[in-house]
Amino acid sequence: MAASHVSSEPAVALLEVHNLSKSFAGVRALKGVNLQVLPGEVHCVLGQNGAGKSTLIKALSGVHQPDSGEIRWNGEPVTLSGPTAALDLGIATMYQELDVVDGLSVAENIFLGHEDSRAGVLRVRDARRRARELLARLGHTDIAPSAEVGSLSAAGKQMVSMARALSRNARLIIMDEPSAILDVGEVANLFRVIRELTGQGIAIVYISHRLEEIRQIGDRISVIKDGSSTASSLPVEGTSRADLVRLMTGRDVAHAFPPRIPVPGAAPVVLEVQDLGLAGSFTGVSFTVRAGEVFGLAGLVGSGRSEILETIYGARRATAGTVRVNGTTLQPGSVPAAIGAGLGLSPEERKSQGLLLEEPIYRNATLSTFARFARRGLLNERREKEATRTQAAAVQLHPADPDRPARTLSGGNQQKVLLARWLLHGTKVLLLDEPTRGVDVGAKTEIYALIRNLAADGVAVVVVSSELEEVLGLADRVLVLDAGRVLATGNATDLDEHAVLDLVLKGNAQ
Amino acid sequence: TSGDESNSEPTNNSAEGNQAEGETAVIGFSGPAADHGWLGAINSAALAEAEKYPDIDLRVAEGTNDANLQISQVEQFINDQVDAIVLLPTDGAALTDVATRAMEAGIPVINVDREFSSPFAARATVLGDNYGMGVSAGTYICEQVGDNPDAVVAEIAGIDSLPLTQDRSQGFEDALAGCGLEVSNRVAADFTVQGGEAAASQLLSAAPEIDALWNHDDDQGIGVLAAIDAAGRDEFIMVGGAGSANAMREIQSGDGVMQATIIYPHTQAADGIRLARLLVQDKAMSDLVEIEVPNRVVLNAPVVTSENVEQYLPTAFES
Amino acid sequence: MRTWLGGSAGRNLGLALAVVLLCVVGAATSGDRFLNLENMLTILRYASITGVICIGMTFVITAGGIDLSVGSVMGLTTVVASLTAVQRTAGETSWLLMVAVALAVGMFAGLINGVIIAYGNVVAFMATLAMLVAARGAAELISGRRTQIVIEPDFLSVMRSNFLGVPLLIWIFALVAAAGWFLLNRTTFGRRTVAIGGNLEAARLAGIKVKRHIVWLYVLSGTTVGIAGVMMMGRTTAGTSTHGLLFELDAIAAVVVGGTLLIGGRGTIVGTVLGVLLFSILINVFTQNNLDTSVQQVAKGAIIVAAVLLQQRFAVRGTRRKGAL
Amino acid sequence: MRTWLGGSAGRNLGLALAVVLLCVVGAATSGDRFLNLENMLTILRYASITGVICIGMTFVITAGGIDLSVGSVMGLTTVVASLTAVQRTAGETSWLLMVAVALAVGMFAGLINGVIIAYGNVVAFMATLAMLVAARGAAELISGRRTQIVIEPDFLSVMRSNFLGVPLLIWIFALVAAAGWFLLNRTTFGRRTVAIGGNLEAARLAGIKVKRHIVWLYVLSGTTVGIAGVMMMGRTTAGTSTHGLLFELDAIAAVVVGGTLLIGGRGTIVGTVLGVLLFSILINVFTQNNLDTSVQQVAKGAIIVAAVLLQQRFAVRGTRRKGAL
Ligand SMILES: Nc1ncnc2c1ncn2[C@@H]1O[C@H](COP(=O)(O)OP(=O)(O)OP(=O)(O)O)[C@@H](O)[C@H]1O
Ligand SMILES: Nc1ncnc2c1ncn2[C@@H]1O[C@H](COP(=O)(O)OP(=O)(O)OP(=O)(O)O)[C@@H](O)[C@H]1O
Ligand SMILES: [Mg+2]
Ligand SMILES: [Mg+2]
Repeated sequence: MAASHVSSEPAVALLEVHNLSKSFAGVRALKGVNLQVLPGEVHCVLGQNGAGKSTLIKALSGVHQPDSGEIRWNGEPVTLSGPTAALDLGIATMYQELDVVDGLSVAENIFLGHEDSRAGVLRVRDARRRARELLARLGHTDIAPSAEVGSLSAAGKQMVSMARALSRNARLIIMDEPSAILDVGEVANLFRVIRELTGQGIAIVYISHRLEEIRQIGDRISVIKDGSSTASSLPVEGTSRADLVRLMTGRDVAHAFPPRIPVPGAAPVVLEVQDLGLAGSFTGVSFTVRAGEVFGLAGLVGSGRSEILETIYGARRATAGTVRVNGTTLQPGSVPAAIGAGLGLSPEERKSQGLLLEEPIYRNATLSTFARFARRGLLNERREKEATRTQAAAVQLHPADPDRPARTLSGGNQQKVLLARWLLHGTKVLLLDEPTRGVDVGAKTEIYALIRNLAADGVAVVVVSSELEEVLGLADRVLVLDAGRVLATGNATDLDEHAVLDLVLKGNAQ
Repeated sequence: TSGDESNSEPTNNSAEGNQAEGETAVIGFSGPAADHGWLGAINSAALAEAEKYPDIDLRVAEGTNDANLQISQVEQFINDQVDAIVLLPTDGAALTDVATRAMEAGIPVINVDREFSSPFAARATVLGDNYGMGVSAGTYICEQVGDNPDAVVAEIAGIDSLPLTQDRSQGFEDALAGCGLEVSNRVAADFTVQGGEAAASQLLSAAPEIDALWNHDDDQGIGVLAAIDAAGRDEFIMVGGAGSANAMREIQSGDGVMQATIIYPHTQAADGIRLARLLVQDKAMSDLVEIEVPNRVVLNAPVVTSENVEQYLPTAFES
Repeated sequence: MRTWLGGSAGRNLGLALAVVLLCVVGAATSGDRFLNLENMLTILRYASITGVICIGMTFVITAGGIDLSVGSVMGLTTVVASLTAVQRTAGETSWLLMVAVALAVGMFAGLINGVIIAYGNVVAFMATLAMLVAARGAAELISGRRTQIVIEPDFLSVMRSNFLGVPLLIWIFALVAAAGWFLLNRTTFGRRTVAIGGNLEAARLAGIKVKRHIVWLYVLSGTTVGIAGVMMMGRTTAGTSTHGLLFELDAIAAVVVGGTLLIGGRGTIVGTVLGVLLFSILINVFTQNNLDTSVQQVAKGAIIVAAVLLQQRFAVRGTRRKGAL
Repeated sequence: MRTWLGGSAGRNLGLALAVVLLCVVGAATSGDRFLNLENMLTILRYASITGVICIGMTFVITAGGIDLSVGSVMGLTTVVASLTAVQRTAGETSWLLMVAVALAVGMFAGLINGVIIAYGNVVAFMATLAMLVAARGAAELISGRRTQIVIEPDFLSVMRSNFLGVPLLIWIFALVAAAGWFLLNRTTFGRRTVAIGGNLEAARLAGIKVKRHIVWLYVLSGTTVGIAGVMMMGRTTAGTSTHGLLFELDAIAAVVVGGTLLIGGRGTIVGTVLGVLLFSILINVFTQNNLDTSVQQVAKGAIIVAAVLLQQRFAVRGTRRKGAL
């Protein structure tokens, strides 16, 4: 059996992982994971939120030391004592959290840790030239090597991170959800680069929650569930989507957008955005959303979708136009006014903009409403927890213990806490910025259903997502945006991904 | 107050008798943070004095500039029922209350240098003469440059927020007025070498011609002299304050601007400790007919010049 | 309640242990001179003034700020209040005026701090550093650098009174600490404070009026400074610009050693009280043992590091235990 | 070069303006007494010692740390160095020994700070606060609270020498600042410092030995403190534990007013030099006008706030302009 196993594989795997385990202070993040990566392949790692994907790759890049198990590189057992050890072997990693330094230039970020220097003195000119070459290879001649990274968009930062991985002359590049903050165009570009790399014999370990992407780019797939391998090295061809979902979740998940419920023509207009503008970002944005309607904003990364939501919400002060909720004009630049009028925002970056990670779930859920449970400024935590439990059940939060710190929840469940926050508030207009970013399939479907249910209850929902499929599948009507200008507004059913892309590309050409 | 009746029969009313070992006196001593030379000298002189007497058990509390902390130290002394307390308060008024409580608890308090605001707070008070210092400095400068009505007189004060600095400056001003002069440039330092240097270098820059300069404190004077040296200035005379050995050696050498210094005794706390011992042991001060320790001792503020420096140098403090 | 017992109490354990240890050292080296009621009251009386300031500081630090101006503003409150007392027309309630003035000055300085920080977007360290310098200067200017003696007999007799054998100063500290605990843990104000310290952006997007709250936090700190100023006048019977010198460092040290995170998001009043006691007992033990000032300072430095390390160890263990639950 | 001109220079513009403005005030109120070479040298000489410390502090703050111990460690270096000088056997090169000792003491204190912060995970504020207290105590113990006069004629004549009409102290400051600029902007050490301050985790993941780097940063700060100690001895001809009192606040104020971010990730040596000059000119102008120290303090507080606000305004504008490019 063992002999046949070996003979069926090509000569030497680049990387082999056997039975890797890792615990954090009582949490067993990995309990026996296997992985085998061949040169020149794109090996996808799948798993739900919290399955242990990031932990696995951090063990492979020397950030975490595994408790047990073996890592072989070119057939040799290795100990990765630190990031440098992994980089020296030829394993470079693009981490899930953006790992660039805002205060440094693009070139400096790319070569951080292995600077082009003589006796510690930087060779600035050389570094810039090499950075320019790397960025050109990535198709981004628009990013200047001397630009400060803090001034780049998230996608730009991702490219810098990618260029850094390339600069290491790695033989294996690990990408932890690189596409999460990229739009279609960017993803296509990413895939082009990945193919170029694999053509040179470089192996890629690719992590993503977007199963469609994996079909496009992946060669083989390994699946992790609750820290253990449930499948290793499945070929992409011949593995059905349903199989993968079952391997990841242990059950069958129907992946379909919930059916649209026709919005009655008599439904009142709840949100009216008129000629809204923010200097330097977007102008002339107008749309209305009726009760029970899901409204989508589509566009490329950096087209200003987040800023539109934030401006409607009062987190940024509009420089032109008005926002009306139920006929009342909102005071510009005031979040409390917006919330008072019935608006709620689930921000783009859950961790840095949405949650108090060290605080328990219930305090996160009641962050906008705790005063309501209080009497004369006196908190009533018992009632807060009760109410949180109720809403936790409504959004299918797991685990539902209100005392758990938010930090310990998976991405999808953190998102549900934010939804629970606005459910508690009784929000009439819900603004959702990338509600499923970094959320696994199982949880995604749950969140879609939740959004639909909310709409059915008469909430007006505005959704921003970089996955066109998601915007088009979820929304009733869609507004297409490019560089802060509205290109079109229409029924979602009248549009498909190609139509939208065409629009955007034409918009760019003009 | 303590020992009233027993003092009707004085014990050893002679110097030798006072030296004789008596019952052990537990004395608590608390002073401000020894954050500059003169206060450092005050502390070491006090400790050295206590060392000389086998019958003194000295308790020293952490030097501090925080009245709250010093109060709690005195409270500790009261709790411990020491025999006497020698107190150089960080602020006289602020420590008056706790000193009064000590007195009420039967513990004689000897107030040193910075005076309490109530006469009932101390059994005895040992003071340097701050106003007198200013007067001495002013008078000396009047003698030296007073014949020139346009003479530029500069002053480098110590920590400006201390009442004693105000007293010194007042005395200086009053004495100068006597010969028709006034202070044309005044800066304040902080009793430290670095502060003296910084203040002096700025002052010298601001006043290109000076006839006389009074610097309140010889420890900061090291810095002041360094600044004067560095600026290469020698057109004026300088008078110091406190009377450190360094300053006196400078006067003795006679080749700098330093002409004189006004002594502000660093032995005040040491004197306080001696007085405390006498009080506890029911002794009186020798050379006084009076059979009790006096209430108030104001120490002289003599001027040290090259003429009399030999006489003062041996007792001067090394800052 | 469970959170408190599980989290804070676990974290405070190390510190409580350190305090007990220090007491054992005190008892071992000084015996009855340390372990008697009077000495305990002395320790507490000393702790009470810094302690009150530390309660306000705990709120500010929990919200991710810092207040370097507490010491010099306290000096300013005593100067202004004692001057008012002197210039008032005699009357029964005049000492209440003095108290009111001290509180008002503290609150006003806090208001300025808060506005500059919240609306001027000046980082708290710099804004309150500026206030530190400026308030000391103002106090000197207003007092003419004279120590003003407080001669209100009513005021002094109140401040010196005992209740159930415990001096008023200690009662004030206890009350302020209890009120602080309540405010931090049981009210919406406290909840907002923790939220802002934990994630300012999230708090803002959740609809909390962050800027206004920050202003209130510094006003709160200023209020405790004003109370401390009143206590200081009662204790020293004097108002002077030199009151409160370097209090800021002592207060921050006590709060942080107590376990409040300097980066904000977590604050503990119990820890702060323990931190204040730690330093106050330390000084007492040193004095009892007649130790040199300089040795004391070296030891104090070492103890700060040791306390933070110890505190950290227990905090990690506390978190672990919670994580494992 | 472009980055520097585009980013920092834009940010430094406001500050440069403030410095010029202050000079105009000086010239207007004191005329030639302000605007002459000697007075300019006085300003620079005064600025040089704090200035050197500020260069090291800029690195520490850029990396997201803080060093509160600079003042008292400087005192310690002068004490130890001046005592060595007294106890050495006479010899030609003995003053070099003194310099070496001062540097060594500064570096050693920095090493302790760095190790406690990096390996003990003690937050820098607390670790260096402990060092502040402890070093002052140690300096007092070692010196016996005596001011030690430096009587090395060679040392003093070197320290007082001029080169091209400019005093050595100013040259040292200029050299240290130039070296600091180069180190921060043109070497791997400097860029890694920015990376650690801007995103510690990213720096760690890039394979930078963060802990070791942090230790080096505090050693660097300690070294500049040692250099400042030598300069102080040269300037005051004395070594004493009181040297450097409250320097930490002045140094931090100058660095932050200069535009280095207190949260780390962005540092500017040019800004620091301007910040140091601002305060040094301020004191000079006040002295020229014979103004009360208390007024000075109030003004200083106001100017700190104003400078930070101004600095911020220009920084924002700088960023905007870049964003629009
Ligand atoms: N440093 C840590 N300390 C404690 N627990 C951790 C740590 N890092 C990860 N975990 C836990 O280990 C488990 C696996 O987390 P991991 O980040 O590897 O999941 P993931 O598969 O990458 O999820 P996602 O798809 O959301 O990125 C989770 O339960 C997580 O809470
Ligand atoms: N930190 C920043 N500095 C400068 N410009 C920025 C910054 N962040 C965003 N921008 C710019 O603001 C515009 C709108 O950005 P915004 O984040 O609103 O876009 P978006 O469509 O929501 O994209 P994303 O999907 O990345 O959120 C873009 O031109 C972007 O480059
Ligand atoms: Mg992950
Ligand atoms: Mg967005």
